[in-house]
Amino acid sequence: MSRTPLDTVEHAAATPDVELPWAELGLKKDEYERVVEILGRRPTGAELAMYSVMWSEHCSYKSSKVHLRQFGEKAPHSDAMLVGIGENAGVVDVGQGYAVTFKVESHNHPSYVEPYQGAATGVGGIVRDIIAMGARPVAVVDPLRFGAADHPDTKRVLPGVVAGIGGYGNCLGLPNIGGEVVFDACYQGNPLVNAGAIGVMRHEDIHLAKASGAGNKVILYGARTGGDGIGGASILASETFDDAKPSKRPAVQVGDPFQEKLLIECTLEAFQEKLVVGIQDLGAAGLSCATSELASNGSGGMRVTLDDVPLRDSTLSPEEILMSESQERMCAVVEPEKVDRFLEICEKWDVIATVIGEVTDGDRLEIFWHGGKIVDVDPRTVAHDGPVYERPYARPDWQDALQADDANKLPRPATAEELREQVLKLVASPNQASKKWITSQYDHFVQGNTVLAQPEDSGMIRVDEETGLGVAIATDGNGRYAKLDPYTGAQLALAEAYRNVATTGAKPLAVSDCLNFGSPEDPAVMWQFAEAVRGLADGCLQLGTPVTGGNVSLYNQTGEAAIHPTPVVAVLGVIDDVARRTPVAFQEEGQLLYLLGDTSEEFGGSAWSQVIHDHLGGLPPKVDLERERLLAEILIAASRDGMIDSAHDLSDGGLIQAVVESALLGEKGARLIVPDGLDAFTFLLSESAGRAVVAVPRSEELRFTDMCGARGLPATRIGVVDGDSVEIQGAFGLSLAELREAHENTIPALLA
Amino acid sequence: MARVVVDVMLKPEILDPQGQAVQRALPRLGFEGISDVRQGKRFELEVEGPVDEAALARIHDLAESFLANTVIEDFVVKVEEVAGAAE
Amino acid sequence: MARVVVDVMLKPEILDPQGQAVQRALPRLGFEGISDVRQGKRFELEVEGPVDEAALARIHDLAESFLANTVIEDFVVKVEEVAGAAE
Amino acid sequence: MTARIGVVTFPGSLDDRDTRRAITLAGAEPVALWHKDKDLKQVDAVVLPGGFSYGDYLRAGAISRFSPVMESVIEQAKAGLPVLGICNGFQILTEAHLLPGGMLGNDHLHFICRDQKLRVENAETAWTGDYRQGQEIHIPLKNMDGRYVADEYTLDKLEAEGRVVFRYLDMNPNGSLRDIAGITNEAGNVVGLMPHPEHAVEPLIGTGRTDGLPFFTSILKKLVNA
Ligand SMILES: Nc1ncnc2c1ncn2[C@@H]1O[C@H](COP(=O)(O)OP(=O)(O)O)[C@@H](O)[C@H]1O
Ligand SMILES: [Mg+2]
Repeated sequence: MSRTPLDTVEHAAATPDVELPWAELGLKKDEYERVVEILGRRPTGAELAMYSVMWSEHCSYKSSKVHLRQFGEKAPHSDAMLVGIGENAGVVDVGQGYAVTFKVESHNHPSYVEPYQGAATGVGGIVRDIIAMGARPVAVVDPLRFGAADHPDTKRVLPGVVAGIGGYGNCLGLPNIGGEVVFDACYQGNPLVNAGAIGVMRHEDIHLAKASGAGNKVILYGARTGGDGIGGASILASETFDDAKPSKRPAVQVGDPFQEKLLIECTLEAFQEKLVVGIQDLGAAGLSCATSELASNGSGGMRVTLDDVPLRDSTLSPEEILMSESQERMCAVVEPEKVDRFLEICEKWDVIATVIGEVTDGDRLEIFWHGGKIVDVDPRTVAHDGPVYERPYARPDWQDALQADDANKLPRPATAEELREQVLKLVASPNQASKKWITSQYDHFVQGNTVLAQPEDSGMIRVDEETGLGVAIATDGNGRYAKLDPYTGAQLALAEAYRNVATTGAKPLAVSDCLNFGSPEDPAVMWQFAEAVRGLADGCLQLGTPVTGGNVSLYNQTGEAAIHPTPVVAVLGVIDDVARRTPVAFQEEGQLLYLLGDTSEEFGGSAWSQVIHDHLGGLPPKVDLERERLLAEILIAASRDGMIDSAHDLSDGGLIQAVVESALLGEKGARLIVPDGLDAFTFLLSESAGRAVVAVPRSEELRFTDMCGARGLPATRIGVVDGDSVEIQGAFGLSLAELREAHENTIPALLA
Repeated sequence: MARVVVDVMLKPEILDPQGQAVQRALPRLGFEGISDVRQGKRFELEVEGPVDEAALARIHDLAESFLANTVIEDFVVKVEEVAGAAE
Repeated sequence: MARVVVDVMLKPEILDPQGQAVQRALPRLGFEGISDVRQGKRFELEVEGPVDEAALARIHDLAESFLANTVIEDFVVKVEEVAGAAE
Repeated sequence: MTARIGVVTFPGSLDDRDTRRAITLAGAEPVALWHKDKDLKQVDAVVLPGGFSYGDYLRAGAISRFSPVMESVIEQAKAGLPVLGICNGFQILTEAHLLPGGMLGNDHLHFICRDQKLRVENAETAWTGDYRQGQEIHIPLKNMDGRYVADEYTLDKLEAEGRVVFRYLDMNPNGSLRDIAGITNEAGNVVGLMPHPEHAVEPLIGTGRTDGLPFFTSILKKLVNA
């Protein structure tokens, strides 16, 4: 194989006129010129590879950064926050010396191309973020969005995605404890595969991604590096530097969960023996990202010999090695005298580990290949000084018309019989139907600490076996609401996740998010994004739950058509004793059902408007975060003091959906009475926020209503747990058998 | 009746964790001298009627659209006379 | 260097749901005239050194003890010259 | 006096820690065993836990079966050491031919996680003494390759000798022949089953049932009374 001379730093300085394919690598002209300006010369091919991936939208957040700053600027004070935005994942104090780290990420596009592997590697990536903080991963969640349920491509994408998430997460031994499945035609060519993970550690075990201490060794461990995900770098390698080589590089990365499981165990063992100074997972932008971030967050520089990277494919060029996104790799910084022990642990777990470089006292990141220096940069310029765009944004001109198309004016059922039919149709509609066919493909029990898993309002994991300390997590997002009003829509997502956590008895502490939007180059999309971020930041400030980290996924669109703006919000909560958790299922006949909160006519973006009228218009439900906070306090107090035996938050599908779910899960029916001042339709189907239904043992009724009264939370007695049907007094009844069939057969019929 | 076999293998540049795991186990089992193992799928299709060009073309389509995931896999279609012999 | 292929198939009397799933999907995909589908595994072993009888005997042992579980599977060992040609 | 029960960790084992917790809850002493060690540390019994050892690559249990620890387990099991294989452990036991038959992918081709109803068909093995014959219990099931198969002769023999230890009730979750969920060897010291008793030992956790605890109390009693 013939090769032009190695493009070293010297060579680059001596050949200023060599043209590099910066445009093919996704850089804009002015971005390339910035690189030249920073370096004072043209970049080498390897440097160009690094800058181009690190300055990509995905890695640099160049379109979103200016807005995301609000999460920091408006962050509420929180004693719980131990590590904030900017690290691999945020860390929250949950008491008793424990800290919890959690984060949600997207793997949308890869999952459309290859559903199984795309989704699987999405789980793999988020879990490595958690390990990199020093934590043992304890659970995963998976908020998902697909095209229309009956679209043929959904039958390709959904089963693959679900099998991939399960295949990877199950094999890692991580219980899947929550998520979402939403169908909407707007996600047809752009399914959203978000994956979240939670990890637990002791405070003293928190690790950060930084390389300090000159002389410390940089160890790459895990899978060998192959040609995965380096489409761009192949251009660089084949066209400019080595025409002879076939640029046959896989666009799809294949995950190896077994390798990742070994990576988890050996990393945790190394942490336990305090062998690690700094650590970083290899995700997007692979070694480029890991080395530049480790170096720029530390005190010194770093020198790396790329020849020492173990390869799966010996034909890889140095540029490709730097950009490769091969999965299941980590990079650790280890003091020289601890290197042997570190390598020993890796060997114990059959994990390949190699010293590839060391920390220097300089402030440069230098990378060598075949004896030549091919990278010599200030790592900060790669990792942190990427371009920042103030993209233009503007409220789209169709927004007014959309909001004026009021869903409250849609024709409503005229008779009790018609209302009954609509309820049945709603309960059976793909978005409201049971997701058991999906969630039963996930292990909920592994690790033996699962207190609550789907279909509960939030997943809950026991953290300490002695004290019963636990954490809860819920993820929510409603693209329909956000489309009608992105500011309110983001707050509704936050409110729902917050409420879901509180409904199970846990106190909401912190937030992570995954912001899924269309193209930032469209001012309308950019406005949706800006509004959603502003809404979420304002909401978090008001609720006192800081954003600890998250992820942005842009360009989710096909041609001109963007997905609904879809901010997905994850709320993490803590519960002192998991024995006090509140489940969704009705527990005992005779218990009294109370509706907490206010109900008004709110049908904009509702499930009813979608299922019955295929309509999206008007305004989403109003948000009252003070009310959400009060509701949460009541739910938590009631759980702690044993005043309620079950609870379910109200969200899409309204009250009837919640009652049906509690009834089916508990195998006990309910008799409901329409409260004064409400009609049956609004009572059953409105989607007013800030509400929950609780089941109160008769012995606790007085204590419970007194508490609500004293705190000023409306609590309306709406019925009783009873029988084997759901009866709406004076209107209609539906047997549990009929409801079960409607609720549970839809998804298997579509997908099995 | 004829048997058509479709062999589906991961593309060479795609990671094959299964093959790797098998290969790594070999020395422990006392097997040396095998430098690489790849694991793929084998489909045996029993075809009614003659396996002519048209039939093979259709099976090729089937392999391409359904049996193999051509994003990550290659495939080969072969005719195998069923010689009555058990394997 | 030579390639030895080991094909492993479920014994005929054992239900093969994967093969059945493929077969059931065929009419939907517009394929007729395939009376049975079985799905098995294909291992490609790159053997260093000559593939003589001794080597083949060893690979046969390997297949019998490891690559196939003969309680439920049958296997066939074949030598395939690697003709430099990509598949 | 208590019993020491070893729990083997293979690379990719997932339920080893949970199994040790279950053993502790039952009042016995768990002993961690490592796949690369032949040494069984003189334990009184061994559990091969659930998980995806070696990623379930090749076949579930096929690679682990050749580990050093298994050499000792196979040898001592033949000499009477009580061995329980749960899920992946059951798969390893069939691969090691300590139990007859084999495990294949679920007939519906999906991973399945559910609270499974079972009937105890044999309450006389080393691991089931604390159950009643015919008792109906619920134990979580979670696997990809849970379909038990064997030839007719073997199945008939298992039935005739009372070596079917557990049978799936209400629904067959994976296509196992004759609804078999667990079996034992001729001597009754080696038991394998697909469901996970170690995930049904605490009232608050998982499904909230404790129907799996008798596995661990059974063996403890047997060993202590021995
Ligand atoms: N993809 C998924 N993975 C895991 N759990 C899921 C998934 N989709 C839905 N769930 C679970 O199903 C239950 C119902 O979901 P959903 O109706 O979205 O809840 P809610 O409306 O209360 O947020 C929740 O427990 C949720 O965590
Ligand atoms: Mg909920």
